[in-house]
Amino acid sequence: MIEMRLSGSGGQGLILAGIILAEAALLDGKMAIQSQSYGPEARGGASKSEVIISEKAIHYPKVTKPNLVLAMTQEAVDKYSKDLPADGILMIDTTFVKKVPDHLKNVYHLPITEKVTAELGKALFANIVALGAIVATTKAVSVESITTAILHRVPKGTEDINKRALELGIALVAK
Amino acid sequence: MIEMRLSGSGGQGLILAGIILAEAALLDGKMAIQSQSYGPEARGGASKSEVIISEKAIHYPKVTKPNLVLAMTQEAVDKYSKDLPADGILMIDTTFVKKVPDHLKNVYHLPITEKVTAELGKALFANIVALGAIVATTKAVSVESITTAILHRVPKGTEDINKRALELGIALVAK
Amino acid sequence: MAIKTIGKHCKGCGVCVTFCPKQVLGLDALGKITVVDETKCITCKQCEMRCPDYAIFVEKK
Amino acid sequence: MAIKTIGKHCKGCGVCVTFCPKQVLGLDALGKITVVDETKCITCKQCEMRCPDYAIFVEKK
Amino acid sequence: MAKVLLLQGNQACAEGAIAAGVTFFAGYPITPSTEIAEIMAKRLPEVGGKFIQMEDEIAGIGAIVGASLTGKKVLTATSGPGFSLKQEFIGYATIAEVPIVIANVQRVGPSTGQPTAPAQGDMMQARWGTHGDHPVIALTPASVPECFTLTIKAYELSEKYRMPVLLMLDEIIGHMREKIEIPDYDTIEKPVRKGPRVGPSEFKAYEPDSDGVPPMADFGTGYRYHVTGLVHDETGFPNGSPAATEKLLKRLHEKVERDIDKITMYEEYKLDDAEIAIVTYGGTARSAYAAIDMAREEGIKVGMFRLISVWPFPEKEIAQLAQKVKVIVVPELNYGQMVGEVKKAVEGKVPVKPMSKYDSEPISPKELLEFVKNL
Amino acid sequence: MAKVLLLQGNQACAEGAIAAGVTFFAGYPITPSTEIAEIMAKRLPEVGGKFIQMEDEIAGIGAIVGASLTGKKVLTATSGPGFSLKQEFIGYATIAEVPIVIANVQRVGPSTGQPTAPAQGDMMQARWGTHGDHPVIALTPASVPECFTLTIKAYELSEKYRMPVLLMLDEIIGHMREKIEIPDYDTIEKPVRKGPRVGPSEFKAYEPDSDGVPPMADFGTGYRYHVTGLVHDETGFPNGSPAATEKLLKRLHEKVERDIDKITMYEEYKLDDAEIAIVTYGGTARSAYAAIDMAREEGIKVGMFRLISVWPFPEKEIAQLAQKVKVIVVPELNYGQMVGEVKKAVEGKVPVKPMSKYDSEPISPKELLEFVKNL
Amino acid sequence: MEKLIEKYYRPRLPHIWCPGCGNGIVTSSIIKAIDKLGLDQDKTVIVSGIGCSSRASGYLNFDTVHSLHGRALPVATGIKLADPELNVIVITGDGDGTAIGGNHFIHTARRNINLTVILFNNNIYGMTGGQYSPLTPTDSKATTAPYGTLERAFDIAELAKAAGATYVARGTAFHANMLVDVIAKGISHDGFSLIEAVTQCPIYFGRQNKKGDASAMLKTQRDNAVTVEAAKKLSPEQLEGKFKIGVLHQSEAPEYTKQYQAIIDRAQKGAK
Amino acid sequence: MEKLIEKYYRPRLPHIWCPGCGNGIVTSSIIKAIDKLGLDQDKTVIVSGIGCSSRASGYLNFDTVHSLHGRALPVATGIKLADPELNVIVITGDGDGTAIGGNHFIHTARRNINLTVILFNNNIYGMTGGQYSPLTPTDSKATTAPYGTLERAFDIAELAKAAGATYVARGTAFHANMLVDVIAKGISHDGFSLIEAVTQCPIYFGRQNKKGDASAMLKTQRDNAVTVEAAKKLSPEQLEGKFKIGVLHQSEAPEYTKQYQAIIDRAQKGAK
Ligand SMILES: Cc1ncc(C[n+]2csc(CCOP(=O)(O)OP(=O)(O)O)c2C)c(N)n1
Ligand SMILES: Cc1ncc(C[n+]2csc(CCOP(=O)(O)OP(=O)(O)O)c2C)c(N)n1
Ligand code: SF4
Ligand code: SF4
Ligand code: SF4
Ligand code: SF4
Ligand code: SF4
Ligand code: SF4
Ligand SMILES: [Mg+2]
Ligand SMILES: [Mg+2]
Repeated sequence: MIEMRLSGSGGQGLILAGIILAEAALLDGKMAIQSQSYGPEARGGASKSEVIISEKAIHYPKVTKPNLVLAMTQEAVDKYSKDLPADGILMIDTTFVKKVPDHLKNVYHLPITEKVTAELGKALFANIVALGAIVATTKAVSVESITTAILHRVPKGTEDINKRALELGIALVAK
Repeated sequence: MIEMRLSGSGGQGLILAGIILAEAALLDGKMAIQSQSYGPEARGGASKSEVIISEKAIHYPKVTKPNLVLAMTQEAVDKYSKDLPADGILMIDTTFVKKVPDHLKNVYHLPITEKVTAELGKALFANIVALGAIVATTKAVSVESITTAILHRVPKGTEDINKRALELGIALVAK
Repeated sequence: MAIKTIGKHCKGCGVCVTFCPKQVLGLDALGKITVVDETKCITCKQCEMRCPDYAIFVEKK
Repeated sequence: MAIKTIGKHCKGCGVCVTFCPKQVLGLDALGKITVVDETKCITCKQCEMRCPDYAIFVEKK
Repeated sequence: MAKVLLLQGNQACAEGAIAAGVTFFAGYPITPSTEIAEIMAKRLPEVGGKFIQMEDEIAGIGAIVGASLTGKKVLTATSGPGFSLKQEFIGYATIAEVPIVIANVQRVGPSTGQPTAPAQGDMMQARWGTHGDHPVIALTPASVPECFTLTIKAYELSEKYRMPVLLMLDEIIGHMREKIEIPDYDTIEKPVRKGPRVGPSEFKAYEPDSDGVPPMADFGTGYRYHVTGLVHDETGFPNGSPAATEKLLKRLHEKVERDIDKITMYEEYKLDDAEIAIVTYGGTARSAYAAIDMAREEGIKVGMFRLISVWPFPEKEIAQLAQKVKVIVVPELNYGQMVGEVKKAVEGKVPVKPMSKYDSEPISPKELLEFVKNL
Repeated sequence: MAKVLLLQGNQACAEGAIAAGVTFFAGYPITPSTEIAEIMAKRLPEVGGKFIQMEDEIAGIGAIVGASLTGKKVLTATSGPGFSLKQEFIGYATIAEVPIVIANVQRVGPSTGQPTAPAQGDMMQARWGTHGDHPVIALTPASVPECFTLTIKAYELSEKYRMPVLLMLDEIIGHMREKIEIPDYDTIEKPVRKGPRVGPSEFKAYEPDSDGVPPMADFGTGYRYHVTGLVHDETGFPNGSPAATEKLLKRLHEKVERDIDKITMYEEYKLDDAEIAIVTYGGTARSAYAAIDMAREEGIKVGMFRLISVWPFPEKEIAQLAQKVKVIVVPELNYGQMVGEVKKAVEGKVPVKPMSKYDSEPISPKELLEFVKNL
Repeated sequence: MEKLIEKYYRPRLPHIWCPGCGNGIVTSSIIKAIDKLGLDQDKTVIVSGIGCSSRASGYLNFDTVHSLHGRALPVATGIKLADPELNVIVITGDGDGTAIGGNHFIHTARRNINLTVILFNNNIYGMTGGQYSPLTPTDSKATTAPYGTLERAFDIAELAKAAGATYVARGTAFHANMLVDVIAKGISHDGFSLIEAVTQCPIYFGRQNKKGDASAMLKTQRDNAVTVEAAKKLSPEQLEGKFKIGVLHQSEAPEYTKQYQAIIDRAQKGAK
Repeated sequence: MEKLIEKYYRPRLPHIWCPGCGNGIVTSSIIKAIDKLGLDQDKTVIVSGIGCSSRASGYLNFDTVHSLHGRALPVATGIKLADPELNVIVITGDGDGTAIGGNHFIHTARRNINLTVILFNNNIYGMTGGQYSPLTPTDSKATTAPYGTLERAFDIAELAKAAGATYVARGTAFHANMLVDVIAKGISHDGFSLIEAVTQCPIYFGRQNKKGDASAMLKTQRDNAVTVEAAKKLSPEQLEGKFKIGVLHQSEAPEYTKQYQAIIDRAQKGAK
């Protein structure tokens, strides 16, 4: 069982990213649950999308011991990485996150938004870049399935650019 | 304890008559409870006003063993005199009631509405006439108190005619 | 011509009496509709149209 | 004259940038308000009036 | 000077409100509660107060919530269908802690049912009618004089705990007329709202005193605070954190639970040596007095525990009652509502027998007597 | 052909409705239920059905009552505040015997509370929210697939008993996405309404069969009958006599009570040898499965009785459960609601421990495990 | 008329209305309009709210719904949208339709769904015993206005028009034949139609405001009503205290259920 | 402006509204109007319903009520009638004020009670994520109208007028100064005032209907609004697709709380 939390601010597409991740897991023949939380105040505020992937039935739908936290804003790091164990993975977008908790060992500093804006001209695909990085790091789902899942969910005509975003993400951690 | 039921149709002023009777009892220093029942369908349909007068506290506010039933319409006789014991008093307005139950011994056949229309020109005071008859028959309250109670409740300017109606009622049974 | 009244329906409001142009109608002692003089009726059906209780009907013969 | 911006309030909507008649304003890499060339400002206060987030104020000196 | 009058329960409720210092009524007519509105329409201007008939029941309760914020004591009155419509606002007044009093004169059945006949079918709705968790205070008068005194009591509780208080009348009590001795209103102590003890700058609108109840400032007096139906913290501003959420909801309940002994009101009638206890309330209690007197004459040892405050439910007292008697009978004009609470409190110690009547007629003393005899 | 999908509970509920043959939805948006309306808006026209967003929640339920009379299967969806507003009409549909289904996706707190966080605070309101006496059927799914199947079940019950059926979701279940295998809708048996077996001239609209349920004619098919919220007799016309009143209200309750065994649905999880029973439902059951698995690993004999149909409450089954176990724990996301019913059923036989959480967070398996360990 | 009663009324007469109440006349006007148009009795539905007037549905031999106070329109909307083949007629009172039901009134008008609403305007809450309604004239007495009403009454025809109604008419119990006519036109109109039927409540509105008996109140209707045509020739002064009867407003707009069918057609073609 | 913020806003900024949302602009216009009129801050109450716009009350430093969805007006009515000395301003949204709150809207207007209502019209339900409202233009996309809306929007100004409002105005977030002006006039008006403030929801209404970003939507307001004065000189064709801003209607009628005081005076004299 792998528990992941994708966090950031309202507009960054992380709920969609969580859904895609969970769908990819289903394509891999696994079980998956996705859930999210946001306040009425979450317009622009911190929000999170959680995904649990397992070979067996998943009972409790919320992440209790995250294996990975993706944080796309500073507020998200502060709010949602607290329960990450010392050996858990923290993945941050260095574009927005400047400070990370000291005790963590596995911190991936990734210039996600910066990079995607530079390479693809739009910050819009940052969530897909993040997915690439997550999949490459955790192998939670296969690259094939995540690709299929992404293509299934994104608007027609944006397939190519989304694929490039995914590759960009994979490349980010490969480095 | 004396239990009385004043019944007739919606517009005949029997609720007011019941209230006046109960107020007269209070003036006599007794306890009294008045209650009524009418359906949403009682516009013109049967309605009843019940009065219980007692020296002691009255617990149950509804008439269970009536000592007297006044019935100002045929429907009222049919509907509300059923539980009158054989020795109870049934007082009917012969203007509207044509048939009375056989088993009753004390039936007062009073031409209430006919009389009041003839003498006072208006059917409106039939309820006060009935009060006169009830008081004269049962002595449930004093004539003094009923007079005070009536004058307290009726519109200014109608005191005299109401007093005449009361006397008319008393006279009806005196005969 | 026939004026039909339904005593069971009549509530004695007097509307028909008021609006009958020919004083054909009246109320009895119990306040119910009664035909006072059918011969004067001109079958204008005012009474039928205005009776709120469907208690009077007039037929032209 | 002074343009005061409050980064904490700014949500980077770009409204002030659009409606500034003198191209004084811009957004930085993080999408926050930034003053590009204060000297061009004519203190018309369009930015202040239109900012939905109370993140920019202009004072005439 | 005290006056002896023959009043309806509804009238006594309206007069009780005036005596308690109510100066604002907003509502919408509905049988069998309408007399309360009608009397307030007449009486309030006489005492300098205001009456307004609103466009519906929701607006009626909304308006009294607003008026209460200005420091006025307020009333609305309704019956089942209107009570259902008011539920959302009852929750609002509970979480925003706005003192209001609502009289519900119960009628028969769900929906339109039977508007002019008696029932006690909204007792559980009084407790659970609005969504979410919330404490409830509800009182059930059993006589015309009690309509008067309990209405005053309702304001005492509502102001003290800053919450809605429900007056659950039934048509029997609301529409019957009996003798009532009404004291001079000047001699009646008017319930007082606890105001702020600090100035506006230190004032936190929802910071409770040790009794769990925050002092309440009147609108227009410079305290400038915020009232919301969202979960909020002591400042009164929205705060949805788990800590703030728990704190608020817990406090709302505990301010009542803490004082449950003070709030609980009941009457014991010939219970001392009773082997059979009748637990009942409102109009049905009238049948019980009579039935008990009749039973006693036949030597049957029966007494009554009359609920005056039905909510919060006097669990402890009923549990104690179960220690003393052999059987408990719960006559009600419904399909069985408060009997469930009695059962819960009794925990199987003695049999609890519902006596439900829901045919639009009151339970007669004789019926109740028969029931008791056939136990 | 069956499809494997990742769906939200709300989506599965909407799809379940389509699968059951729903062709009419009317409602008003409210978090956290809005997805149901949004999906119906998209899907209904595709299957020839109609979606309408009404001016408020009252109009929403009013419109589905109307549509149901024409023979359509209908749905509305809401959350707490809207559920409160719909109560009057729930009573109407109950007494007028109009089959409708209402999904209530619960949020936190009374009033506006906390719209986006989970709670189970409307469980008692589901039972007692409308005025007057009335029976209730309410179901609580604990997974996305169950949202689908229980929605179909809701139509089966609603059509069979001619009454409203409530789907009580919570935000956990409504908003989580999990795997669901959706069968081809053609393979799903669509609940059927029992129509008249006699011609219009002999038809009495509210004359029940032996199951207590009158056959129901669709409007527009020549039966020309009357539907009212007033107390009525078999003809459907108002009749407020005591006999008719009792007959109607009794029948409404008995048609459900008679079939309580058929209606009752529950799941037993590792209960066989259990000494501790967790009684719970909906999203909280998910924590219980996990906590039980953890406890079992530590050798603690705990199991779950999961309520699927919460109303009518399975009193008999819970009483039996009390014979088998030593203690019952009732975790809920509220201040303690269903635990009262459990207590009532258990009658003091074993201790019943509430585990109430109402801070806007779900109960974690670890919390529940700790609670069980500390019993 | 006797035949109409047999055909269109249920054998439940006499009705519950008080002596002289105008509801009986307005109800028979509806029946006459239905008969005149030859509507299929099996395909006609009558929906009412709660009030004296709303009791009319129980007497009429169609599929009928006596719904909740103020809620006739949502129920009618559900019926009509679910089965557009049905003729749906709504009976409501001034309280039912414009107090508690006011929101449904304006929204149903806005949607222009093909319902015909007959609003029995007796200027009072009859059923509950004489409280003021949003159509009670200023300065009237009512049980909840012992000092006289302060509020201005709605001009319900203007309100309906502003809300989007595409057919608005007014008639009176006195002008019963004309009432039949404007109701029939409303039923024929393809869209939301409102017919305000001015009627008398001698028991509560009449008594409290010293308007005389039913006959007197009918005469008042006669004397104060001016047809739309006649009104055109009168000066504002001459119209003072009068009200207009006839068709007050009629316009064209797409009808809701037809539009919805178009959406279904599109959706089923897979178009978006 | 900075000083106004300090004086009239609570220290709770930044607010929750999305980037580019017009609510911040409309809210500051209200504050500017209040400041301009010099209202006593301690005697001014702001009441709102539920919605994005209704969150404004929480930011403003007065006695404030964030009531229930659709119910701001009854609460405000209670406050004003109970204490007529208070200035009562209502903040509501198009959904809050005209969907669920529509009945209170027309009745409060009818009573002509001295409240000032600012209706934030963003043509959508913002708070719940983009469903259509009674003010969404026909043929728009919304999450509950994937095939486009069928319904005609209310002309809320016309509706208010027909219901009895004695002051009706419209402004936009773009024309912020004018908005201040019409709000100030509304507050000064002794009776029920409605100010419709056209504003942008770029996130839900804008995105779904391809209206561009906040700046683009503000430009649309600029381009489609015509002042009442200018409109007089334009032909119907020229006005096609435009909407009027400025004071649309003003009339005189007795104010409710003043009338009520007269009743109290009479009652206390024992008159009847
Ligand atoms: C929710 C609700 N509120 C109030 C009532 C009480 N009630 C029944 S009818 C009515 C008013 C009726 O007035 P109107 O609609 O004008 O009809 P009328 O009786 O005058 O024909 C009221 C207030 C109710 N039945 N339901
Ligand atoms: C009784 C009730 N129904 C529904 C809701 C959900 N709800 C909250 S805000 C809102 C609509 C808001 O739209 P609008 O008034 O236009 O305000 P905006 O967010 O667009 O400013 C709805 C439907 C609620 N809180 N309460
Ligand atoms: S038909 Fe005309 S004339 Fe004849 S009774 Fe009737 S109203 Fe009079
Ligand atoms: S109008 Fe009808 S009800 Fe009235 S008196 Fe004439 S017949 Fe009787
Ligand atoms: S004041 Fe005018 S010129 Fe200066 S920055 Fe603002 S908008 Fe530009
Ligand atoms: S208008 Fe305000 S919020 Fe928008 S970019 Fe400019 S300063 Fe930032
Ligand atoms: S109360 Fe008025 S409206 Fe109702 S039936 Fe009687 S006269 Fe008609
Ligand atoms: S959703 Fe729309 S109205 Fe709400 S804050 Fe965002 S932009 Fe503004
Ligand atoms: Mg009326
Ligand atoms: Mg909006």
